[in-house]
Amino acid sequence: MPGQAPKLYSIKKTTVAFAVASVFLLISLVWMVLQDSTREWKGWQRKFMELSRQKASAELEAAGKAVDTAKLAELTKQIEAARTQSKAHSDEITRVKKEIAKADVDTLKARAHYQDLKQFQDSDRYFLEEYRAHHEDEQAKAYEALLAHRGPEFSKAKADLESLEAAREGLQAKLEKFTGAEETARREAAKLTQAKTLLEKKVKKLTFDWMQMILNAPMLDFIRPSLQIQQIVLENLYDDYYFNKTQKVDRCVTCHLGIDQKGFEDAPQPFRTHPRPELFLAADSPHPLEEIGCTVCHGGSGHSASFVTAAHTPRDKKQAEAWEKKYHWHPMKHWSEKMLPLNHAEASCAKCHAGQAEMPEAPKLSQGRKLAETFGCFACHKVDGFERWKVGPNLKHVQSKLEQDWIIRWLQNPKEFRPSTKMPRIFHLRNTSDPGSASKNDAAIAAIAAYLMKNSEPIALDNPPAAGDPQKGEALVKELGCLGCHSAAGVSANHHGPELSGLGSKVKAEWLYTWLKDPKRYHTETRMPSLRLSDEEASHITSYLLSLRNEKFESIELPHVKPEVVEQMALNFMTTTKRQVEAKAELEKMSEEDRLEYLGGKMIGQQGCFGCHDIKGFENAKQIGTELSEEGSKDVEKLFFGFVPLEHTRQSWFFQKLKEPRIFDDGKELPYFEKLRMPQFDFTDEQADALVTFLLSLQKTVIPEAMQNRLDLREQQIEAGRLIVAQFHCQGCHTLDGKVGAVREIFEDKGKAPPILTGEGKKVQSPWLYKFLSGPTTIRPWLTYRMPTFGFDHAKLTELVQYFNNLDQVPPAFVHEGVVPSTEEELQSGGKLFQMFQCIKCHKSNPEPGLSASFLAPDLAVARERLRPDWVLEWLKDPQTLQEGTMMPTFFSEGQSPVPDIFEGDAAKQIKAIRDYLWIFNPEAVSSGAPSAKGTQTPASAASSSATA
Amino acid sequence: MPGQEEQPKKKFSFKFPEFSFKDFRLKTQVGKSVFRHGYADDDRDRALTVLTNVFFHLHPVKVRKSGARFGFTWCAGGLSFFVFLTLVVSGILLMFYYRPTVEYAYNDIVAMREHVPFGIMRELHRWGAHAMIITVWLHMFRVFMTGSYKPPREFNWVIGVILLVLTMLLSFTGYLLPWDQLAIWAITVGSNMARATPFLGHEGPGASLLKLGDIQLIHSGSDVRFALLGGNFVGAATLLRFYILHCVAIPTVVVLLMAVHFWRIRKDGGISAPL
Amino acid sequence: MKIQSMFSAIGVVVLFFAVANPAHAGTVSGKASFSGTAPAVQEIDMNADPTCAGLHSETVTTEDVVVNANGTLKNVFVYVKQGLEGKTFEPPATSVKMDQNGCQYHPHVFGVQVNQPFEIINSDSTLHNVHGMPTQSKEFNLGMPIQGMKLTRKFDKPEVMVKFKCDVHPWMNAYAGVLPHPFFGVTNEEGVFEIKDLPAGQYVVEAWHEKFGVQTQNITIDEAGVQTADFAFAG
Amino acid sequence: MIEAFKHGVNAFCNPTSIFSAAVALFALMMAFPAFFVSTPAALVLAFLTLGFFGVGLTDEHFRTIVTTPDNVPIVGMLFIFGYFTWFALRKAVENDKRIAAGQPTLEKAEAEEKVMVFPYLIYIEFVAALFYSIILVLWSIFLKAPLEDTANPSISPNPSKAPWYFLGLQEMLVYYDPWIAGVLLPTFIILGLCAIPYIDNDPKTSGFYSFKERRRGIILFLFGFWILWVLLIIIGTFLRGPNWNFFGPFETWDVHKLVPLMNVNLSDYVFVKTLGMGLPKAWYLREMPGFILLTLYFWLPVTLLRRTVFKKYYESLGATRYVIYMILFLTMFSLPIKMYLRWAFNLKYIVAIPEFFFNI
Repeated sequence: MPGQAPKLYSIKKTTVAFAVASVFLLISLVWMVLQDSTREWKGWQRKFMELSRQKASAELEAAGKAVDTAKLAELTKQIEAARTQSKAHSDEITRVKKEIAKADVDTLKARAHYQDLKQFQDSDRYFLEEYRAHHEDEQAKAYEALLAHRGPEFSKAKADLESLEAAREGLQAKLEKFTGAEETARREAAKLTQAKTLLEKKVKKLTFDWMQMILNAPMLDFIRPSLQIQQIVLENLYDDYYFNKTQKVDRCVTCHLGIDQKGFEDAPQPFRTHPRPELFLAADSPHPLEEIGCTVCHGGSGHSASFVTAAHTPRDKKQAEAWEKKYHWHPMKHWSEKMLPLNHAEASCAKCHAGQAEMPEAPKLSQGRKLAETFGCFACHKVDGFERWKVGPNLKHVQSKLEQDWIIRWLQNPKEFRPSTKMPRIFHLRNTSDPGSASKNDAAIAAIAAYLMKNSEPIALDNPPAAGDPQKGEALVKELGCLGCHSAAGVSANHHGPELSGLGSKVKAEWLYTWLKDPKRYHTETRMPSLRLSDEEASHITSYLLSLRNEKFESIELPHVKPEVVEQMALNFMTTTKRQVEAKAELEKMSEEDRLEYLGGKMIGQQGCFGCHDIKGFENAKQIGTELSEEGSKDVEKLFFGFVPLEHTRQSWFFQKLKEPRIFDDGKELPYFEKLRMPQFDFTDEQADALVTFLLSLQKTVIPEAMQNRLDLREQQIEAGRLIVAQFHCQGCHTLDGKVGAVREIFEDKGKAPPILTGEGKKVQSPWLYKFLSGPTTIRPWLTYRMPTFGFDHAKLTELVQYFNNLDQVPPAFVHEGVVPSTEEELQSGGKLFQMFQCIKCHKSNPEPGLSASFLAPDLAVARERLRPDWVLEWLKDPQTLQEGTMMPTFFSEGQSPVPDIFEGDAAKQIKAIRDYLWIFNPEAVSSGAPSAKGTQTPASAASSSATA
Repeated sequence: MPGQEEQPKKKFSFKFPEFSFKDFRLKTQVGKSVFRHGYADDDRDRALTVLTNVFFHLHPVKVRKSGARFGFTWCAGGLSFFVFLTLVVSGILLMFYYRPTVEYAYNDIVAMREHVPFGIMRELHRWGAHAMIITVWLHMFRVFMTGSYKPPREFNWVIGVILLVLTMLLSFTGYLLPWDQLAIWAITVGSNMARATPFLGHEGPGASLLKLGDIQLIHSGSDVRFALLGGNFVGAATLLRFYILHCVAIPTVVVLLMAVHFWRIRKDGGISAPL
Repeated sequence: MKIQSMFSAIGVVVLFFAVANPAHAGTVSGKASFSGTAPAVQEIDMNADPTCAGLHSETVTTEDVVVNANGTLKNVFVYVKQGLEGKTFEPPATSVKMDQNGCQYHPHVFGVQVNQPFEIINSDSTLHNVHGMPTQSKEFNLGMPIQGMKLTRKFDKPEVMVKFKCDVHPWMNAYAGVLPHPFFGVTNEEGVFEIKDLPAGQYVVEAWHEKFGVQTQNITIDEAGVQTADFAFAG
Repeated sequence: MIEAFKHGVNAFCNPTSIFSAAVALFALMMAFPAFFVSTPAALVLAFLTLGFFGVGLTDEHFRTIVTTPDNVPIVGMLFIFGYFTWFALRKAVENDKRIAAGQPTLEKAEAEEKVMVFPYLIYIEFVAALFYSIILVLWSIFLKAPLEDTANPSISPNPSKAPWYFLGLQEMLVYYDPWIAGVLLPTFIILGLCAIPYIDNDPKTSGFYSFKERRRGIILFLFGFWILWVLLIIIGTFLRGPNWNFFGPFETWDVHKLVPLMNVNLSDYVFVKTLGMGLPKAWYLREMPGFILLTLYFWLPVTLLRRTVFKKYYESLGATRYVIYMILFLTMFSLPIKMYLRWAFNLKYIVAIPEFFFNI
């Protein structure tokens, strides 16, 4: 036996190493399994289970109390009694039970026999048909015989079965007799405590006992885990993973378990119910949870199921700190499509509701859009779908409007002249206030002013005939409807047009007079309508407006412009296209003014003034700002944060850029012409916040056609109309489309306020509306406000008419609607009623001048051309409901007619008769036969009708 | 009553059948059919343990003392093989949940991070891969420092070098599978070098010489980079191609070469020792 | 036309003298004196509607400020503002009448109880429209073209001073005090008002005038006797 | 004080100084292995590296780079290889002492005796595997695998780096044209490695750690491994930031860092800078200086060394093997030379024929 082979090392020492290693490995493996299985969302689900258990047990208590113990006790007594009674018959009952058992066995056997026979029957019938089909007659006959033979046997078996079943039921009934009472009582009691038992079961299910513990243990949680991932797989919504579409799967409900359940409105987050479930998430709401999911609106990573990886975004710094403490939150570094902070969630509405300009359910987004339109963001920034009008005044004839000095003072700081102006400040801002830039600013302003003066054609101005009277002017401004757009004379109901203050130190009398008479002569596409002012009115208003002066602004002394600065700036522009030497030479040749004008032109091009103003030479210049069509999905890395300490999110960058655009130049070493050019709008925080929501809504995400909220033709026409209404600010005067006319609040007597246009589509005929809008005529003489002439072109007029008709779901009929009077007799009675109601007393067709206001009501001769026939019927019934505050009384209060003898007092017929009469009514015939003043003997039937309120 | 012969009542007693594993192993047919060696603590039995076991007989029965020292071999080769095995195991577990298409790849990895049971296999697989590269380099380092590449083991050294390269390729192809920014751009950078292969890369020197008449043979659609990526850029085809390379192609070659490698170690005289 | 106004005046006087001395109901009466210069009386120019002009021989004056011969103020509406909470009063079946006579509302200021029938009569031959503008309940505007036409309405919510106007004749206006209880009175030509059958208790009585605004006084009604509450209005 | 230290390190850490310092340290180590292998030297070295990392981790930027999950293996590799190189050299030095003293080497002493594989060898392997698994599992528990944004071919992160083990090649891309750095040199590395046993085939010196016996082989290998592979990986990971600019370990990676880049080709140097005449049109004329230099570089050392220093070696190797060895040797050393040419003279390409994508 060869000796023992030599040892390499002591096995014992290695065993120790082995022991240590295996213990450590065991510990680390167990630790690995535990760490892998303890997921954050499991913790939340257990908390939710506990929360719903507490809720259920609370309900249980309530249900317990709700059970009226008295009735329950009485029922239990009944059960007791029934049981004792049935005990008395116990032997009887056992006998019946035995019989039932036997009956069961018999029926079973009978049924089996019956079913066997049925099998034979069916197969015989099959073979019979087969053979007959194949014309093998003798086999067919054999099967026929078989069928015949088995027929009676089969029916007998069926009969036996049925009789046995019947017997069985009888016995059951007998048994029932004994236990019946007990049965019903017990069922009664059960119904009473049914709610309670259900809740008890529910509470039992929700308690996290040891059995649940095992079912959710790491290796066993595949059997029946109570903690598991919940997700919504969305059929036609996709995540855009850059050039490939992946199906959207939202796992948010794994932690947000109570999101679509009632009853968790005030539960702690993440279990709180979604606000306004009838609009979001409910099965019948427009955004059901199964079809919409969560991330399409809120953003974030739907596939992740933990607080940080789902890319939650806090609403503000305070919430960020709270989250850091509570959930160890930190911005999810590697997920670009982060969640929108809740105060900007409305931004996602634009994804599907693209076409709608106005979204009542998304007030902040709509406000953001409106601000972007009114402050002219689209002048510099191209945004698809938002090509709007030029917001600033036309400068093509500015020479005949303003002085050069005024323009210079204005450009220094527009808000000096008029604090409420929408014109942003362009020069002397944060990044151009160092001495070097300041002088360049002044040179630029002077240059721009020079350019504008030189490149604008003067237009013929007429002088006001007489020096107007400011008091009358002020009264006229208040009465004629200027307050519909402007805030003036101490009343600021509307801010659509500029505030009429300080005009004295801005414009000349001739210009203002001509402008008031016919604004279009000065600026063809101006939104300022003409109020068809008479010369006298115009001169009164001119004198009043010119009396308002802004001395402080006038006293600003003009900055001195050094010619060498102008020259150096002009050189800078010229060297972009020419070589240094050639540029210098050319500049030498130009005179001082030419250089200034040249610089002015270049500066206008550089600052993008042509975006808001029409300027000669810049008719089709390109917008200078970056395109914002997909700003909401822009990669955060592409936003230049510079040295400004901001958190790296889109919303914080947008907010800062809107509040203080030039801050991003801080700390940068830039020549004057490469500095940031976005002007300072001085938005309030609330305005900036709404604009940020609007910017975040400009997203690139593609929503499939099926999910889009496509507007049908009618809605599109309404949107087009709303655009015009917004552009011309009709809602400044009129109550329309859900918005109350802004000036109505000024009027103490609503009858004197501009008419309410809700329901105008049903009221007026389209051809008339078309003609009226293009050239308004007075309908309600007692109104001091005048419907201005906007000078709409054909396209806008048709859009407006369609807008009014569609608002009231009335098909736009561009054909005049006539009325077919049925009989001559109706016309006659219509005339008589017309006489009796003395309509002509107010509705004079040619009102004599000087009559007091109340006598002037709309001219009825126009009625048949203006009004829709069936609207008149509604109107005569009760005018107050259609036009609240109107002076037109109701003659048929509560549907009762004051004239009983015509059509037997049937109000509807009488109204129809009056309406038919109106359609053939001609004022001449009637005015001559006007009822004489003194007591014509109208039928003195004092109609007394009692009417209850 | 004393004196009466107490009939011992049949007392029912139950005794667990003794079971000794040793007897089971040595005596029963089942035991003997599985284990072909006994328990004896003697050299014969130790030899049989190695000889009769397909895994152990990777080693000879006896080995030179110097070769068995941890200080000499650092167990680097063995550990490389061991971590390769753990990678195969964790890799197969990952294959249960990972779908190599552009739509699902990323989401499946997120699912593993978020809720798939044993999602930690992904960590094990990734860190195992890095560990394997370090261990393989260490093994090469040890073999070089002990001069064990010298004849007769030179061919085995060549196989070792090839295995090293294949390990790096395995890691390279695996790097792309999570399909995130890190992956796609690491592979793009890596594969851009292939563009410049002499003659075979469309931006490599000599590519323009390979012409058939005026038809340029090597262009961006037919060069070695295109073959590697299955397209002009790292796309869905690349993901699938790398998945197959990573899970089937390269591991098979590696296993084959490992077999040769182990066999050559034995054939070239076991762990090297001074002459 | 004249007769009706006479009749109502007599009614008031009779009531005044019938010093019913029920066991525990007290009465409040008093004078609304007027000091200072009375504003010039404005004439109503009725020729905008020939029928109205025809009805009057001499010129008609507005009734908003009527200073009586004895320096007292007419058309002051006096009512119990506080002190009746919780008590409900059956609205009387008789209706309060408002006549449009001679293109003027008669009476100019009056009181009506909630849910008490309120009858509007048009004694003129011309068209009148009664444009009642309550803020608490629905605004109404009833056309009354036929002479002698009568319409009855009811107010369901109390409101002190509902303004009436006629859109056809802008000078016509009237004020109605709608109250949930019968304790109110209007000063007559002597500037005297009277509130009868007031149960004992603490009350706040308010006097309202179209132009000179509102004044209040606290009064306590003990067992019996007349409690006086005079108001002094300044021009 | 730490700021000063950091600025000092940042300043020191430009490519030239790091590379030269590393080569100098390497030369020292190779010259006096005995000293470096002793435990006090090892402790000092270990303490220095650990200290550097300890202080470094206090810096926010350095910490983010080092603790990025994928960079942890590199730091690990640094320590592992550092230890094992030290361990191997230590045994080599001990053996050298023994051979000098005529005693048998450590391995020789135990070479004759044989031990049973079971349990001895298998037990070691088993315990080693256990410890290895523990490391892997703990590593998986504490460090989560990275998962960045979904793949977006249109936004390339700056810097976008290859996996860490290829960073050496990516670093070479800075100095060489892609076809050399990406294809030629890697092939030469692989072929070179494969060729080692066929060049250094003296069986006598195998099976034991020794430094003196195989000085040239070990120095070449360690230089290739440590300086040209591990150091380049470390530079590629820690010191290369956006736009592949060079950043000190404590310098935050700023995308907008602008570093003037004035690399010039040899042909420009010769014709424009020195001779002042325009570049000749024909490429072969233009690149003549480059070709001359190259042939000289590959021809001169082969012939000169054959007759002088490597004379004995040449005889033992034989002509073909010697030439292969020299080609491999020269290509390997072309990298450091190319680096120094770039750093010293901003020399971009020695031969630049963009027409054929052929630049060296």
